[in-house]
Amino acid sequence: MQLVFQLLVSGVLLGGVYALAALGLNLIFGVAKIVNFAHGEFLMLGMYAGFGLMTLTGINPYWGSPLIAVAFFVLGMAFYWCVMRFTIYSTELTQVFTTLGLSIALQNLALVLFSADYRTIQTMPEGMSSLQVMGFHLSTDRVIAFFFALAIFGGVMFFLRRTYTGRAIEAVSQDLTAARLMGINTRKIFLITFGLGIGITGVAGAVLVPSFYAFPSVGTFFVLIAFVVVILGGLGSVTGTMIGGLSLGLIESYIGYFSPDLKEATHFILLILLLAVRPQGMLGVKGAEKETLK
Amino acid sequence: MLEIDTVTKRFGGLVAVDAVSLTVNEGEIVGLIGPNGAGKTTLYNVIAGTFPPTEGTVRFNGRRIEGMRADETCTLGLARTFQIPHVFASMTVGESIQVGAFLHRRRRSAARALSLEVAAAVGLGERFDTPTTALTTAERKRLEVARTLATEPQMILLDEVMAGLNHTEVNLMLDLVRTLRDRGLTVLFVEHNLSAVMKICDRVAVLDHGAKIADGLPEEVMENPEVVAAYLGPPAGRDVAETEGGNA
Amino acid sequence: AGDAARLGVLLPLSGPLASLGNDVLRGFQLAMDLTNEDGGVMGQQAEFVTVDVPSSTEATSQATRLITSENVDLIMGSYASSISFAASQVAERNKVVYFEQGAVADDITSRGFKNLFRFIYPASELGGGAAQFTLDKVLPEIGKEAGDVKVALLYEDSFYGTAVGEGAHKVLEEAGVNIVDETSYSYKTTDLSPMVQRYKQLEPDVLILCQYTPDGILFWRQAREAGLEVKAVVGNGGAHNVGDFADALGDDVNGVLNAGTSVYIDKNGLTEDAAATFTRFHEEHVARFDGRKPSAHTGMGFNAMWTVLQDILPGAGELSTEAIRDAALALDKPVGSSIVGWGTKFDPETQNNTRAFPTYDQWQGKEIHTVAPEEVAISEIKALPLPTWGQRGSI
Amino acid sequence: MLSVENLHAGYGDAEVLFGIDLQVEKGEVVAIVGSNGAGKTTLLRALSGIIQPTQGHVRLLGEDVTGMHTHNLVEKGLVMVPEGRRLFPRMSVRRNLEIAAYSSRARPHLAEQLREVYELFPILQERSDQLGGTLSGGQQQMVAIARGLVATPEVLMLDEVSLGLAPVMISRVYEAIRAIRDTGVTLVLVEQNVSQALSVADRAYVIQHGQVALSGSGKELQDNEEVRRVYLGLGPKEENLK
Amino acid sequence: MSWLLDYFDIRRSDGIWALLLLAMTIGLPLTLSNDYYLNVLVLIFLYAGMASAWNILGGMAGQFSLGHTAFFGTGAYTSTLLYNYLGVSPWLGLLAGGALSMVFAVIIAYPAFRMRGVFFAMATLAFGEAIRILLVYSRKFVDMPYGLSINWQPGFGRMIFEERSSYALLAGAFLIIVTVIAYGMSRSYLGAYLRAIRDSEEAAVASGIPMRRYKMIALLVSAFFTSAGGTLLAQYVLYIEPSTVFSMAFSVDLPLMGLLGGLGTVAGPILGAIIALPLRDILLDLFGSAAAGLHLVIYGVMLMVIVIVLPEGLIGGVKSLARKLRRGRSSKASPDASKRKGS
Ligand SMILES: Nc1ncnc2c1ncn2[C@@H]1O[C@H](COP(=O)(O)OP(=O)(O)OP(=O)(O)O)[C@@H](O)[C@H]1O
Ligand SMILES: Nc1ncnc2c1ncn2[C@@H]1O[C@H](COP(=O)(O)OP(=O)(O)OP(=O)(O)O)[C@@H](O)[C@H]1O
Ligand SMILES: CC(C)C[C@H](N)C(=O)O
Ligand SMILES: [Mg+2]
Ligand SMILES: [Mg+2]
Repeated sequence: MQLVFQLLVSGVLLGGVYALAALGLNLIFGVAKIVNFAHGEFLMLGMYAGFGLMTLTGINPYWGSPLIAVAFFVLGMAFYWCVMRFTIYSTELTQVFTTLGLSIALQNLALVLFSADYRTIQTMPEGMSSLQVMGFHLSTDRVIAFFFALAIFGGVMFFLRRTYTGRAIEAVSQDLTAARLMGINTRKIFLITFGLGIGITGVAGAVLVPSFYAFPSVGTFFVLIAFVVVILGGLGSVTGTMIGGLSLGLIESYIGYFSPDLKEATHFILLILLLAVRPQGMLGVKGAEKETLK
Repeated sequence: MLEIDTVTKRFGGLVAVDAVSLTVNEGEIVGLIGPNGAGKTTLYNVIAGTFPPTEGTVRFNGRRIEGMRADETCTLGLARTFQIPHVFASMTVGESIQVGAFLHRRRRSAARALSLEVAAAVGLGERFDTPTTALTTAERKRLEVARTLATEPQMILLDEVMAGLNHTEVNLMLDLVRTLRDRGLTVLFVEHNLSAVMKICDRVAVLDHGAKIADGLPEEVMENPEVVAAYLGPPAGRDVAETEGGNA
Repeated sequence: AGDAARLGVLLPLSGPLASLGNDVLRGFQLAMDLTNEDGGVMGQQAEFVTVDVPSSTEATSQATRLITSENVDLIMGSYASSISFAASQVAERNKVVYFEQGAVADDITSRGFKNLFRFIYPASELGGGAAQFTLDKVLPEIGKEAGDVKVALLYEDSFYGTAVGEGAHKVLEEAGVNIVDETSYSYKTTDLSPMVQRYKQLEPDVLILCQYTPDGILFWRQAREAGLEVKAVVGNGGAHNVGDFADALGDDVNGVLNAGTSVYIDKNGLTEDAAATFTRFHEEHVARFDGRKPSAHTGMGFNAMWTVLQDILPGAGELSTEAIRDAALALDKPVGSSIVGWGTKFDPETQNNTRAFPTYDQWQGKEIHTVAPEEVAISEIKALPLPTWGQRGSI
Repeated sequence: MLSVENLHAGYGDAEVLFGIDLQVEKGEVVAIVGSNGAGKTTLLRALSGIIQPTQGHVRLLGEDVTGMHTHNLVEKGLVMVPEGRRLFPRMSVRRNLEIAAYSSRARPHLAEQLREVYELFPILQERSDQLGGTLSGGQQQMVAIARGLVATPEVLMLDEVSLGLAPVMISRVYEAIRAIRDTGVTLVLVEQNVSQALSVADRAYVIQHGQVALSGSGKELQDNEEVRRVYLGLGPKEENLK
Repeated sequence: MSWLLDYFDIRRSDGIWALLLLAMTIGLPLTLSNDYYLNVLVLIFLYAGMASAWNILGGMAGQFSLGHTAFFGTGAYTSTLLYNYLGVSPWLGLLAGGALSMVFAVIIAYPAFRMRGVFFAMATLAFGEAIRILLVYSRKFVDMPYGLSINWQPGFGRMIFEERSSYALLAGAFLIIVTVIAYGMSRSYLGAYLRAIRDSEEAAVASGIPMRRYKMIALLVSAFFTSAGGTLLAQYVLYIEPSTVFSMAFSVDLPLMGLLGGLGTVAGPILGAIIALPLRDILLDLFGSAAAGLHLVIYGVMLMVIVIVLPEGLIGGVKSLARKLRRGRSSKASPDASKRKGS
């Protein structure tokens, strides 16, 4: 019984981490309809940012997260302005390969700049790496990351639901021209969305690095998971992303206990099965999967 | 030819079509009118197989077709146009029409011949090689009709094909529909352009809130007080409205 | 041959395998630089034509390119078994000698290839060695015997892990050891905590692991977080003798055992020549690569390249497949003649180096110390059974 | 209020408008009519900044707004209700309306505007939670117009508002247009439904092949036989009276 | 004969292309003697053939599969296992692999055809990944090495050749077959149907097209030839393993080639392969020794730039350039936002 709960708890923690790692992808996916194949690389850059901050200044990524958020917000805007702006009117395949090109470039740029070494940091003093609560062992860093996830999800939800800018983001996601006619500065919205999406991804990377490691291709470890989370949860649904992340975390936890070599297959098969019965994902809006993009 | 028997369609709690029965005989032109949101398009969707009815049956040439897929009904000879035109964005007008023509004519020459003929009939002859994306709304509607006609149906369901056309164009379209009927085509016709409906329909059915409230000769139906209240509105407004097509 | 001896170098320098690939390249580079400074090989300066082969997908094409476009007469690769398999295939067909420095999968050399030589021991010897080491050296320390010890095997599921795992499995089974669990997983995994939980249930005494660096780090950290207590843990080279692994774990790296290769051995166990090279290797490495200390993989890369440049090519006298092959087969250097403690003698049948053997290390004071075999050991096995987490700083 | 001078615009390589000139005074209702493909929609798109003019000038309240972004124009009170409705299909009716008050000029008036709009089209209040994409064609049209009003325009440009509306709705929409005019909003109507449009218009322009072919008061144009026949595709007047 | 031709819309200018294709697939293998160029040629032919096969589904029918590695790997594994363990000739193995791939295609079609666009892409991607993992997992139960080597024993029946030029001819034949089929499809009603489905599923169905059937046809043809390419490549490389023949990188390469050349066109994927394959080699050659990964930085950036500048691929780019030149004037009009996807 203890075991069942322990797996539950670590699955939930992991799920929160996955959800956080996927949220930025879903924001950009949902609004600009762009599948960002470079998502993993932004996560990777976030990890390096967290690592660099800690090793250069001694500030741990948790305290440094506002700084990283701002830096990556700007990076996200630059990503839109310098690259994706030119593909907004293109076919999805063009977008896929634009982001894929960026992914290749960033991954290898990191290799050139930071070398292929595995970088790790320890945010907790020796002996504090794990918390023991009621006989459960919890990774301190994962617990912190989980609370970051909750806070960021709450913030994003509030922003999207309750602010005019948030609603404008949704409007743009549904009909660009109509949004313009409503007086929405669509360029600004795209900038904000990319800033937000990448900003969150940067913070996600930074709070992940204490419990993982940074190296140039670490993004590829996470990007498929992020895709699965987003689609499982539903396109453009923030709550869905959280639920998608948690389900994946729990699957990993339980399947991983019995057969770790099958857990990735389980993700993918689950994804296909879910899409077969509920193509829009768990919380996606019906019909979204049919959105013919062009 | 087409027998709709107590068809009901619900969307969640909303009854979009409420126990509607309607028969269209071979060679007839039947108008289906009703206020916005009455359920006309929904009924079309049920007939043409976009989705199955919640209850009721639809027969075409004696054969049950409810729940059939749209392409199956089309192959049986029952074709429909969309109220909001769906064009094939990467094709020219001619190619789009050929897509319809291929249904029964797989050979290039035959399909092309038919599509030229149909294009000319709907007045898109000169636009044959134009990309569909360059068409105006009205032209898109005509393309909708052309593509449908090219499948050589026995019966077509037209959804507001006159909307957005001016007087002259409406008349051309009416001529077209008449010609088609003369060639043996049966037509079900959803339209808000009353003058057009009055001019061409052999019979008119009226839907309101999903239910059929009248069915009969055009003149009779127009006098029906229920119809007047639900659809035509006060005479003052109607006057203006009727001038839409120019000459009622 | 022109004014330079051109050698093809085929390594994963980008992509997920890049870290150790670059380690090996540093070893190659250093061996070449030192040789060139000493006057080169066969009177010429040596020169690399390096191709980056992130995975075996690119291996065939790039090997073909090295041979048919760059016209190299010799290829040095590749460290990862998958890459080696594909690339050596091409070399064999094109009759170019391929020296494999660090890929361990047994079958690489069981294909009867005439132009493929391997410096390192095969996986069965690595995994088997780790198992044997466990039986011989670890069990006495933890007060267990083959009959009553519980061992769990965990390995990543590509060529490397599975081959090593099989090797270990075989030896353990023969010794009648109770293997309580044997599991493989993808090294791209982002979570191994369920495995840790499973071990908490099964309570194995010894873990034998074969992992790459990221998953190795992840596993041991998660073991710490969950408070998994085992009496001993033995790695197999991909993670457990790598500096990044130690950095990631701090004091808790101490006590971890590893089967593999090491450049932190006792140079007194080496021949005089080798001992001199050993010192030079360490000094020059630190000097040329920004104070970085060499890793085991750099050492193996260095050793292979050094042997080729210092012994095989001079022996061949020319850069032709036949000559290189003959020289390689003729080479006979005793154990202790290289910086990693090995000798060189290629088996005429398999063309494996018969004088390579795993050495066994333990992390002590956050440094890796060779603890066996005795000839090259610089330290003794300490602190087994492992003290509890947080108490390992003093090992 | 709005003045257009020698406006050229088109799509990619294809030029559609060849030098349009027109004037709209404050409080006027101006109709723009013309046959299919004449360029009416293109003109509205160019005026609202959806496409960029290639030549010419647009002035709004004396200020040169040529080439200005749509959102800035909306901010200045130039609002267009597009052809084909373009609702946000996966937003509720209420959300669709609320988002129309995005501009800072409209936001303070949202509650009041919503009330008016619901009064005008009661069905929208009934359906305020239905998703835009599932409304019937006519219902969608109502939402589209309502959105235009919620934006509190100075100049409201309507592209084929009566398209697909039942007669009873058309009369209601035109009543609404009159009501809107009476509140002082300047209106530009693009219509196929010529007689309807001309009957409310103070003045009208006839567009043909991307140019202004004729202009005059609504009544003048409606009464001119030749105009009716050649430019407007209307039948002779008598027939209409029947 | 002429009635048969009437099913196809054959244009005179196509003859020139046909000649070019023949010259390339037969002429080059027979004239090139440099092994390196021959190797590139073999790969170009094989990839061009598979990219064309992908293009039937992805380009013509608009179903952007990112899971074609499932078929590629199935082809490679089936023929190799049959050959290594049962001695079955790879020629038969090719057919067996093709058949098995078609079975997989039917399985994935059930869920995937319910989706469009990105979702379809993701579902197929997931399928490709899942197959690889299951294959690796299956080694728990069957005794099979992680990678499979084929012994180099030349022989026609074994589909292993002494000369690289023989491989080039074989690969060229493969390319010709796929191209002829793609051409035949695109110029007959089938092509029109696939394009119709791509443009608007609703309108296609309303035109009497049984959409699933035609998507399925495109998928089956596409799967079969991708699988055949897998067999051919395995026989050429003589070594396969799960992570190479079932890799996302492969799934991504095929559409990339289609896109670079021109999506949905017959010549596009061929042009794409001709550009993409050598490009990487050239960059590696130029920058490979400067710093690890540098050539890939450049490759990535070039990819972005090419794709953005030529969204319609090389063919589309040339066409629009020609159009501009004919017009003799450039236009400054901005793209029409109303044409944006999703609207
Ligand atoms: N998918 C759906 N989900 C929910 N409600 C729907 C859906 N489709 C239609 N409706 C509702 O069903 C009713 C009938 O719609 P329908 O489109 O059939 O009307 P219509 O008679 O064609 O009207 P119009 O003349 O305006 O086109 C409307 O109230 C509409 O909002
Ligand atoms: N997106 C577009 N791309 C290319 N050409 C276009 C586009 N939209 C419209 N056109 C062309 O521009 C011309 C003018 O079209 P526009 O839509 O402005 O006409 P309109 O007067 O509004 O007609 P309607 O009454 O049919 O709505 C037409 O010839 C049309 O073919
Ligand atoms: C990192 C190394 C331990 C890899 C191993 N030598 C292999 O064969 O793949
Ligand atoms: Mg309708
Ligand atoms: Mg228009």
